Amino acid sequence: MNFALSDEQKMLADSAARYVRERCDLESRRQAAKSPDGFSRRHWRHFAEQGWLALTLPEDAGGLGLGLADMVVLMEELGRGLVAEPVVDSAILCGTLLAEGNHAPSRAELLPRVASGEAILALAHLEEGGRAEYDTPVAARATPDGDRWLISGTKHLVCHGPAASHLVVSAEVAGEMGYSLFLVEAGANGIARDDYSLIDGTRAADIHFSDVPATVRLQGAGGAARALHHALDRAVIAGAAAALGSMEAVMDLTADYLKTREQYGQPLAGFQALRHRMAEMLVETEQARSLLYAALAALDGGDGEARARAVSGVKALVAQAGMFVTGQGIQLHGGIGVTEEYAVGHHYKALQLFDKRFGDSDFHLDRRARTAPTH
Amino acid sequence: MNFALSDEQKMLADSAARYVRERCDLESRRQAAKSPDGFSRRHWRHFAEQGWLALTLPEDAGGLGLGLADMVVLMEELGRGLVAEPVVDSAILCGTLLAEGNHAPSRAELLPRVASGEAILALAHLEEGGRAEYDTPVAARATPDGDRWLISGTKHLVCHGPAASHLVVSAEVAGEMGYSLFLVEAGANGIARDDYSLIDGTRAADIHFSDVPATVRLQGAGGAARALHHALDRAVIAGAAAALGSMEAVMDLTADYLKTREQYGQPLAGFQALRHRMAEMLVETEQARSLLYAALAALDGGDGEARARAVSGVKALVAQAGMFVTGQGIQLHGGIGVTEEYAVGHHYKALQLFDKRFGDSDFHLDRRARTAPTH
Amino acid sequence: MNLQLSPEDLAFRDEVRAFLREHLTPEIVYRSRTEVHPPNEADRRWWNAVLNTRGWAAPSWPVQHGGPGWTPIQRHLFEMECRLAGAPELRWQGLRLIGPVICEFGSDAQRKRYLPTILEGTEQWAQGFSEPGAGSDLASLKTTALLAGDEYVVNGQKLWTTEGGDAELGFFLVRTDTTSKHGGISMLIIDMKSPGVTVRPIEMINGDVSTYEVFLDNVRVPRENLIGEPGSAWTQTKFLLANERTSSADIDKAWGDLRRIRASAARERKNGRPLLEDPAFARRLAQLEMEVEALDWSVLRVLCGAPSRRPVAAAASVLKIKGSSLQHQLGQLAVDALGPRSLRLYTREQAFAAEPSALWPVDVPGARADQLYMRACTIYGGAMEVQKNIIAKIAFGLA
Amino acid sequence: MNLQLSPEDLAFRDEVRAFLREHLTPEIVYRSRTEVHPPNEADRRWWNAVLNTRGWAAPSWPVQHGGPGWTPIQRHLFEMECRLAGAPELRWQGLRLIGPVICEFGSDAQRKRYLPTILEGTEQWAQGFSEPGAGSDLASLKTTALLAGDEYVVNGQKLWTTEGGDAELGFFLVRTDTTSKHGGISMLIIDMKSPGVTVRPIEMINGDVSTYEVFLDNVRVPRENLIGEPGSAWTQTKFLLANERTSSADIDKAWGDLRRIRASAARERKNGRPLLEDPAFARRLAQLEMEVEALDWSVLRVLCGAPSRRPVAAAASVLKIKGSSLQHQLGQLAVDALGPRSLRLYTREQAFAAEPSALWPVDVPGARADQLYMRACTIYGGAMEVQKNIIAKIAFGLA
Repeated sequence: MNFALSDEQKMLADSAARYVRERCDLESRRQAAKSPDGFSRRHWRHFAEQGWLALTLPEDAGGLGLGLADMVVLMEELGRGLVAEPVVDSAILCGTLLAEGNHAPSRAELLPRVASGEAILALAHLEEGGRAEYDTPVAARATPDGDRWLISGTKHLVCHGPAASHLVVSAEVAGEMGYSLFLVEAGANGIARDDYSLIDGTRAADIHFSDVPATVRLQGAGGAARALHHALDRAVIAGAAAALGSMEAVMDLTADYLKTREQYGQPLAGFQALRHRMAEMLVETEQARSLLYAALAALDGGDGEARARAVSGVKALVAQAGMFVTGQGIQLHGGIGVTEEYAVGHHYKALQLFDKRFGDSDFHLDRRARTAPTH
Repeated sequence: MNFALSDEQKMLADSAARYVRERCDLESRRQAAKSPDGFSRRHWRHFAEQGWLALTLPEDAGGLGLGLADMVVLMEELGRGLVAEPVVDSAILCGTLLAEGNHAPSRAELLPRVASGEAILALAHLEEGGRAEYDTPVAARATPDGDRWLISGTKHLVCHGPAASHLVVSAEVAGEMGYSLFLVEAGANGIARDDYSLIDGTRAADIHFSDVPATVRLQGAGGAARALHHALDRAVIAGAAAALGSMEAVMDLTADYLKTREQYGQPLAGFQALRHRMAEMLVETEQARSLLYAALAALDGGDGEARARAVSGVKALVAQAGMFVTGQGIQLHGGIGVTEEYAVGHHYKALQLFDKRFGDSDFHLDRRARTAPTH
Repeated sequence: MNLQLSPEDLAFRDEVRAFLREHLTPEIVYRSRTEVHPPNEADRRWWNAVLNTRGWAAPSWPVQHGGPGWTPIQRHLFEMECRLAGAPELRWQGLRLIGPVICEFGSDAQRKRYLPTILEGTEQWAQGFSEPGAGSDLASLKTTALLAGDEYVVNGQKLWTTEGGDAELGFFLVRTDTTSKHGGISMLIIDMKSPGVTVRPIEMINGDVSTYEVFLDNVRVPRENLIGEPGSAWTQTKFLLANERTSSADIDKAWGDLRRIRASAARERKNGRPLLEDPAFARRLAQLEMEVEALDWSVLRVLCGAPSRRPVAAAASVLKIKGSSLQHQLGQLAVDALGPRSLRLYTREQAFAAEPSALWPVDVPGARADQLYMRACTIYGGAMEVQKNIIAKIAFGLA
Repeated sequence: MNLQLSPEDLAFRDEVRAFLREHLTPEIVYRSRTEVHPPNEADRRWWNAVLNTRGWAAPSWPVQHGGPGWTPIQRHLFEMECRLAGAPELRWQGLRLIGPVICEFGSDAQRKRYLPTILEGTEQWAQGFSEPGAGSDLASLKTTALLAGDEYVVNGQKLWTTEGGDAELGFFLVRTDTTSKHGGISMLIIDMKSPGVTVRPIEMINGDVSTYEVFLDNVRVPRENLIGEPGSAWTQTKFLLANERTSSADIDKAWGDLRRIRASAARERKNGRPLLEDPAFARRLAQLEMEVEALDWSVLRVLCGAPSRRPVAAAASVLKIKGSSLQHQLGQLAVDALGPRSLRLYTREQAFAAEPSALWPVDVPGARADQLYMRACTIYGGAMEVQKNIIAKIAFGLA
């Protein structure tokens, strides 16, 4: 057992850390959040050039074929910089669905464009009444029409839907049990969007499909749910790594603040209650990091149940720990912590987002409780 | 609305406080816990002489006919002194059942003896598989036999069963829906006991009934559960008041300790983290006290649902707050807090007992959740 | 001991309820219930006028200055009924903070000049207490007001001036004597349109602007705008805080939040059943309701002057600590009940204008903005940590 | 990065499992699983001897002194398998505390005299560090050992000497130089049967005696019983603690507790179904299992020397804080699962002798005594508050 980063991982971490340090200042992050896409096209191009979007995509389709551990190393650094770009949604979540889908031509044609950042993929799956991507009801319908399908229905909270070039859409084909996953172009006829912003500036949309033609079925009813769960699990791990980056950033910011800011004639660091809070923040962060390692181990070696167990554990624990750490970061900063003008509040919102995407803590605790324990 | 104590309540509180201060030192409490009864007969006689056992019993049966608010005033002071005597079990819980029971002769004969402390009543109700007195399964059977019944079955965790002169026993009469409540003498033929100690020194017993004759049915199947719930609700309020006394005692002990004990060259009170803990303890204690007032108001004026709601709220909140306050009292005392030689650990155990008797917090939260909210 | 509301109080409550039923419109109630900060300005000005017509605008003022003469319990009942009915929350700065101070400490001229427009809601006030270097720690205030002839010349910078953007008047803590470290602090009324006053909006974590930075650059203020004697601001500030001893519990807001959360949870579905019936959610909600009810009774105890072994100022800090931590928990439970759709951020304008739909029901707009905004409530008005210091000191003598 | 156990480690674990299956009897396993403190003395002496026959009694010792030469991961696997299989917990004082110190710092004569009987389990040790005035704060130790000829004369009082009642030998921190405030502390081996040594049992919150007060009244100790140079105890103590960096996580106990809780909850019934299926209970259990698994990986990270931005000593305090607070939570969950029957207190003897019945199933005796006893775990070995001070200082430079 060995936790040390490989030389390649160290280089990856260093280059990401450098970019974040030099280019991802808060001001540019705030501007990106107010831009039409909700993220920075400049950063996005840089990510693509560095191969960060290609990282875990298969080598036979323009990817680098690296593993989840490498992705975790990258995502933690990006999380420190409050990454707003659709790395998780496009390259990991939908990238996995496309890479492991049953449609070779679209895989060969589109995946390299995902890796190059030219194409942006978004998942259109959640619907009214759904609280988690893992178990949302799917009322959307796909009607066979010659060698294609016509999709109708309304999808909810499609993250990065406004900027997406392609959508992965779930819909049920009449007579089949369970939904299939289709790939459609975002500009296809019959698509109408209501766009809005999420709390971190991410643009999302409700998307109405009205007989939208689809020629690519990535997964049929037999395998779609399993494939989607697998892709979601990977997205959870990536998001958890970014969340961990946020937690580390908040601890650094807060420790610095306590050392420099004075109150009642002494630095805030002179107050034991505040120092102890920092200690508690580290304790929770270390717990979160450890369970992320556990999940990497389970995804590497374990069976399906062990994987679900590990991923759900990470989802719940990182969200809880992260909301605690970033919330206390706000508290220790005092007033400036609750403004848009200071990074700590942005990290807090990033964690609130992580908590609610891909199933909340209650969902994942329940999912974990249904699995057999480790010992 | 007026929260001030009446002159009579002030006198009651003062005399109880004085007795606790002068006579209920920890050493005598520890000796009592190791005595065969698990409590002090000397204290018990004093309680009776002062009229404390008679407090809420009806005036027409040797009682003083006072209200729950008076009882709360008394119990808080007794709780400060770690009362081990069966005030709640005999005078309040079983006293209420007897006073409000349907059997006038036993009421007239026995209640004055409860008030004088000569008789000690215990509730024999919980059975195997039961987790709360409110909803335990009752497998015990009462078989009509002329003008009496023969009771058979096994009762679990009968608190003060070893010292009791009489037992209030639940048992189902064949052909009736639900249990009845019977009064039997503790020395009756067919009774066998397994005695043991609880964590605070209280003696309890598993009691096996084998065709034990009973001539007094306090409540029939139609009213027993309702009557018992009412009596349990009163016992919960009394226990909560004692718990509040424990919390106040622990705060006093701990504040004194922090002022006198030195570490790293300064009094413990010099450490902000410890001072803040004390503040948190007060916050939770005040919450508990407030909800106790709410329950007194509801029991005085509200309907059945409002009463259940209020009592269950008190049970859950006082237990939570009390375990926190007394647990932190231990922590702030350090090593001596976890010994039998110091009062704070005894208060902690009193709260653990309160938490588990008469239904735990989960039971009462569920019970409360089933009622309509106040606003 | 008598823990029931008196017949008079019950009749009073009925009277308030009838009044609220008569005057509030569904549109106004909708906007109030979004809980967006700050509330819609037109609504609150209108409601201020409506209440003033009835003599109810300033419950905490003495009768001779326009107060209704209510008991503390009646004030509490009034505020609770207003909140539950969805009445707009009036601006605090004039009616609840500076108004009572002017009643108590102001000159006759000040009372005549300022009190009527506060009652009518036609002049709005801003509070200038905190500074960049002095949040919870007022002793290190730096803003100076030095006498030059008949005017004070004010220089300095204030922070966290809530709703300072459209206020006509402000009350500021300033140092009129720079020789003393702890004394020399005075309360000064400043016309916000005076030359040298600059107001900078601060964008908050929820994307809205509710608080401002105020720069004071050689602002000339007439000497008669000082309240009371120079250097007496400490007394006035203590009075102001004591006057609002129970309001930091935010108890009426908490009850309103619980209603909204129950409505969300009754509609949301989990595992094919209403979320409200999910046993773990139900228990979490019951736990919070229980805590809110306890806090409510803590407020009543303070209002009724219930006996206590500890000073009432400790009770005020207890209310603040529990009230603000419950606000955190209620905010989180509200967004948890809504699930992922709580991630959508509505600006104030979007929330006020939102049309409820199946995807975006009526309880969604505002829930997240409120949750985020309320992260500030453990910081403003004396941070959590300061309140704990206070309790340890005055309740237990630990310092 | 490679997060899987190696084939060698897996084979090692199988070997340990086979050994445990072969040697443990149901009676011994029953007594171990009560979790009563301290464990049955006969059982642990027997088990010590069994392990020693195999060369496994002292996993943390160097090979040349009788250790098995395992990697840190193997030691961890061994301890986990022992706990899960219900092996008696060996006494720490000799095998895990003083043994390694004698190996590292002791003279050849000391090694020869003391190590064999520790390995065999035939001589038991007591630790004398804390004093009435010095719990977490060792700098204020008062016990003195002054040289008189070839003997030290020891005077003082020690507290919290765990299992000191039947120990043959003790290692004590004493002041051999009373002129220096921070230096001058030495580690001294004392024969517990020496004249002047008095041992007073301390009754703990669970009614059992597991720790003692030791009075040292002109106790004469041969000079050669000092370990290393006079005044070098600080180095030895640091070594002793670093050696046990991960053990305060109590991770093997935590996994064992979870098993016991699951068994209780599978039998107990709530609302007509197993408590284990009560959604709120299931979630609470899942939450704790998740925390325990995370802590387990935190232990693995330290054992494997995983890279970290912060000093490893901070990681040790993190393990201690989380491990001990989980012990509190596990203890409470265990008694909560049992409901009111957790109120019965079993003394050690009653617990060891209990005959399981329908009313009192096998998982009841010991659960409460353990829960109560473990309230001490956030206090001993450096209280929670001290650990937080350490973290703030060494992880963040805050002091």
